Amino acid sequence: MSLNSELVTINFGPQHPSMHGVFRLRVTLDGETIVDLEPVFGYLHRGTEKLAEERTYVQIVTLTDRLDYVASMSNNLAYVSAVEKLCNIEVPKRASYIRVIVAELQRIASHLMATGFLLNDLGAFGTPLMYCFREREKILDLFEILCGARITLSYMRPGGIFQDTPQEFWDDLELFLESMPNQIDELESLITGNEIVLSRTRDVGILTPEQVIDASLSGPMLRASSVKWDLRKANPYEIYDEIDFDVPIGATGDTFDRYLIRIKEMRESLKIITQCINLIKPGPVRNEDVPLIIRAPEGEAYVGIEGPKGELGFYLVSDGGISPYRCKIRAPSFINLTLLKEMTAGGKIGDLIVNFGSIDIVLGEVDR
Amino acid sequence: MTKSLNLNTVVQNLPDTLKQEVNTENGSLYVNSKYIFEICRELKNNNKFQFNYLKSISAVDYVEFFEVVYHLDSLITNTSLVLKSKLYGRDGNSINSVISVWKGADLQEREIWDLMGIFFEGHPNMKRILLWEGFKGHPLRKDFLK
Amino acid sequence: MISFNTLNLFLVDLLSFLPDKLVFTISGLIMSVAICTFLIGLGSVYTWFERRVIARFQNRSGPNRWGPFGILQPIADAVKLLIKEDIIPATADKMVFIAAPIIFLCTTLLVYAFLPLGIDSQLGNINVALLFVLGITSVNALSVFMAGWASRNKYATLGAIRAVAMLISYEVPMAISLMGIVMVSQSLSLVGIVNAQSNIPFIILQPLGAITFMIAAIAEMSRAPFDMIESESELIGGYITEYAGMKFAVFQLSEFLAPIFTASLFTVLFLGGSNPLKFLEFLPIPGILWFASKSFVITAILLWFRSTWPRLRIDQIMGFAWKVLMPAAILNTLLVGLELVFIRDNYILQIIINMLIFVVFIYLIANILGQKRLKLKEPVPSELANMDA
Amino acid sequence: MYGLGLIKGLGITLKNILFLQRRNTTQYPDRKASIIDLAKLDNKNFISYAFTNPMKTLKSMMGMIVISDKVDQHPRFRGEEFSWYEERCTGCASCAKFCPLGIIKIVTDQTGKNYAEGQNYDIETFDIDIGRCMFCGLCVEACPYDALHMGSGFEEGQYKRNDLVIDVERLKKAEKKPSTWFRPQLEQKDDYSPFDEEIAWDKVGRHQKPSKKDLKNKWIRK
Repeated sequence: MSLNSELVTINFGPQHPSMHGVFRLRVTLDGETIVDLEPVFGYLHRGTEKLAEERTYVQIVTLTDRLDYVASMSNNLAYVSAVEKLCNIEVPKRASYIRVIVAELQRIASHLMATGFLLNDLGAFGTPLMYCFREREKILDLFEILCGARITLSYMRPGGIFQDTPQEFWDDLELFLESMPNQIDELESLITGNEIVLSRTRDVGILTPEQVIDASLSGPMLRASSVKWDLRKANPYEIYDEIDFDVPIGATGDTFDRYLIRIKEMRESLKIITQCINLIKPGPVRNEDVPLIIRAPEGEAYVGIEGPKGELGFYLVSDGGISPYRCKIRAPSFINLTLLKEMTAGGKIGDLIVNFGSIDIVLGEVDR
Repeated sequence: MTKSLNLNTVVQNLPDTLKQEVNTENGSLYVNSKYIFEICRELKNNNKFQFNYLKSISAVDYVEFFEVVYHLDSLITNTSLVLKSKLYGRDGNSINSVISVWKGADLQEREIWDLMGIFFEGHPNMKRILLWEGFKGHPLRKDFLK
Repeated sequence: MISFNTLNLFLVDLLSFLPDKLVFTISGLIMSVAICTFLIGLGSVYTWFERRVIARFQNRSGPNRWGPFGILQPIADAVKLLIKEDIIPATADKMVFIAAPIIFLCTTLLVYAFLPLGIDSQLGNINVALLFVLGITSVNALSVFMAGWASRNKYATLGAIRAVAMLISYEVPMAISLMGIVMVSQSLSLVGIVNAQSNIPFIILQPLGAITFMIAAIAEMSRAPFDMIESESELIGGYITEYAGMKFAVFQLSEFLAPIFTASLFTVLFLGGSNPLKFLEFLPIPGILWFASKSFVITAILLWFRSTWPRLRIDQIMGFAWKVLMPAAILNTLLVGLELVFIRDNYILQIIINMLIFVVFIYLIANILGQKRLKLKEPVPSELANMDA
Repeated sequence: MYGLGLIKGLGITLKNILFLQRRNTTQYPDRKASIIDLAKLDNKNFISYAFTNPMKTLKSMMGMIVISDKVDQHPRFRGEEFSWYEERCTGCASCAKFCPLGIIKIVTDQTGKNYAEGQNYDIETFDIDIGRCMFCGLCVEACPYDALHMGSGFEEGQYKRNDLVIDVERLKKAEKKPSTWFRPQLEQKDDYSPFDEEIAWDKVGRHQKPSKKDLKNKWIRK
């Protein structure tokens, strides 16, 4: 006997508690099982690339804050690196160190948020999320000391950073580094060993190395599928070649690995920050030769950095004017969505939500 | 450190049928837009290149022509290459899709069609992505709203 | 000591000028209205309590603006929900849509009809009270399904389908796990069960049954980690997605009453109801306070679970019901049956055997389920990438 | 063994509810004070406080006493209340040119009243539309004469959009609480100071700088 059943099409989003912003998935369901899935983009499209064509090079820094708004520092870093490559600007050593420190702090903050929301998607009623946010708040406090803002930082400038760090920053950073490993341990003992988390996430949404490379995924998504590729090592920018750290990789490429990679990367980031603090020396933090209104030479530059979500690239084309002729943003969370269907088709609704959470997208970056 | 591949060696290592379809000028590799798919397939599968990772596809509007720029990476040999292809004319531009070479081209090609108006032939789902169906024009073009 | 029975007798005396049947009807009505009002009040206070406690688990403050420690928050909530626009979806089945929350609330309140809250403190004592309770809790599934189906909303329908599958599955181990205590106490009346526990509460005598019942009961009221039916991160609200205003409030109220009810039922069935703890018998504490404090501990533990654990997936939840809870419940029944035949009066031996079997069972289940899951593979870098080249 | 992770997780949450009195949230703009809070303010034991001030105790029990906590704010905090120094502004409109959103409007008049170096312009209009401002601080960075500073306020809600436009009169009248964003000379007193009088650390931001001990209490668990 066969039951006469129909497929159901449901819109997950744009308003849905676990769509991480205004994202929409058109999902075709057979009962609880997902048959087909189509992401619909564009609810937060602000035309950043077009806006960038009409702003000066320094003004675009404020636009990059609003791309991946949980990791503004990394966006700033990627953008100013591209400008520096385009105009051959040299960065003072101290500025490089500070950039690396803040970028790694930002990576921790972003990974904390990803972990917290993944657990929220798993249905943990906010407790791990609140614990993650408690730690993220400390990083935002540090950023407030540095540049007076917490989210939209605009900290970096082509040729360095806008202003040297105050002494309080180093004191607080020390305290932070003291407390953070314990906090990560606490988070791990709440989540990593939890059998419900394990049974929900292990062997769910498996991606093979061939698949992820073929689909241009990057960041934790790539490394979870046991592809050892990190731009900080593969193509060292700033001062990453002076620093010793590991690149953690996952074994199976399932959702649990993607979570675990983030936790391990947080520990590595702490290691990097500690080394930077030991290596940093006093000196200028901003190249004084760089004017406020930069006239870039004709040409083009692509710079990709290892952002928290993956390879964040800026492709700038200049026609010699005060603003870029074309500014293309390679947004990691946008491209990481390529394999969403492959990850989820055949799973249950719960798996869809968890897989989607493990990609760690930010809509500001997806839709730009 | 990622090395960028010497363009002349790239040209030499291509098979003879494709050699005349590429030329190097101003330090970048220009590809005849009709042969982009064949060349990309060659670059991925040829053991001398092994470009298995498509970093990004972008398009630039130079008013008299469009330029589609492919940033390729080889994770195996840690080398990079920039491919460019010129498309002349304003309307009805099209170029072959490379989605069957790298699946990562999927969303990026759709984005370029949406914002720049370059059609990718062979893409299974070529429709607007960031803007809605029925939007007039392609906003990243230089002549948009002018 | 004031008990319900003395109150009832007082009412009957007061109304003695009326014909007999009328007297009992009126006094019963007054008592039930009092109990219902009390329960609804308790439920709304419980919403405040739950929010406060979970907030503290999460290092937040929780509602604290209205009244001392925010205790007037439920009133503010109720007022807000009352004056909200009452939306009924255009395509909804109106009758069923409106009836669903009423049925839900009624069944939740009806459970208390035969629940002994203290010594001689119950509205009525029938000899099949346990069956009545099990029966009336099953109606929840019906009202949830009514709500989900009548909403004509896909999320609501999905929630309703999940509810039917889950609630009915968990009914079975829940009922079977109670066989043991029925056999020992030789009574289906809740008062009888409480009296049978005057020496040893059943949680010590039948730990396996107690834990099976507890888990099944958590699933029955769909709380974390089994909150599949509402599952905010997946189905937005499940069957209550389309509800607003007072209807939503009624649903919420019944849902917040459910933990109180579960805790009371667990107290009656396994913790000895209003019987004092053995080593604290000398304290002059009335039975109803014992009952309340025991229930309070159980609700607090439920909140603790809720604030710590994530949610299971639907197939895992169903598998857990049939693969783990069913065998546990049947094993418990079998065990109690054998003990009643062979070592009927030797309580100590019974406790020892049951505890041992409980530990062994939990250990076996944990290991059989767990071994392959807990091992993490050693990562091997793929050959497709080489950073150092 | 399977199941231990669940119990470990329960332990973590229990630890957080039992041993940690630190709350993650700050009540804003004020919070309901309990007797313990009030007693702490008076440096008293809360029992003796309850006996000596029964009325206040009763009120606080009913949630009628409100105290407001100060939010830590670093002097670099960039917020509203732009501090504009009229005597130093030459009306060069660098800020207006450099604003990414173009929300600064300057109209100047040649009267020769201005005494700062540069051109002699009198400022007639200086409108900052903070309704659209994103507080990036680029106008401050662009100002060559240190005339414009970010402020430290964040509570400038208005009922009408037009009220959000700060005009020159308001800028003149406003209490000067400059942020040290891009003005490092406000942080380091030894350096050259363009101001007539130096501004102390705690006057720069809105609130006092937290001491290291406060931070330790805040961040490090016992």
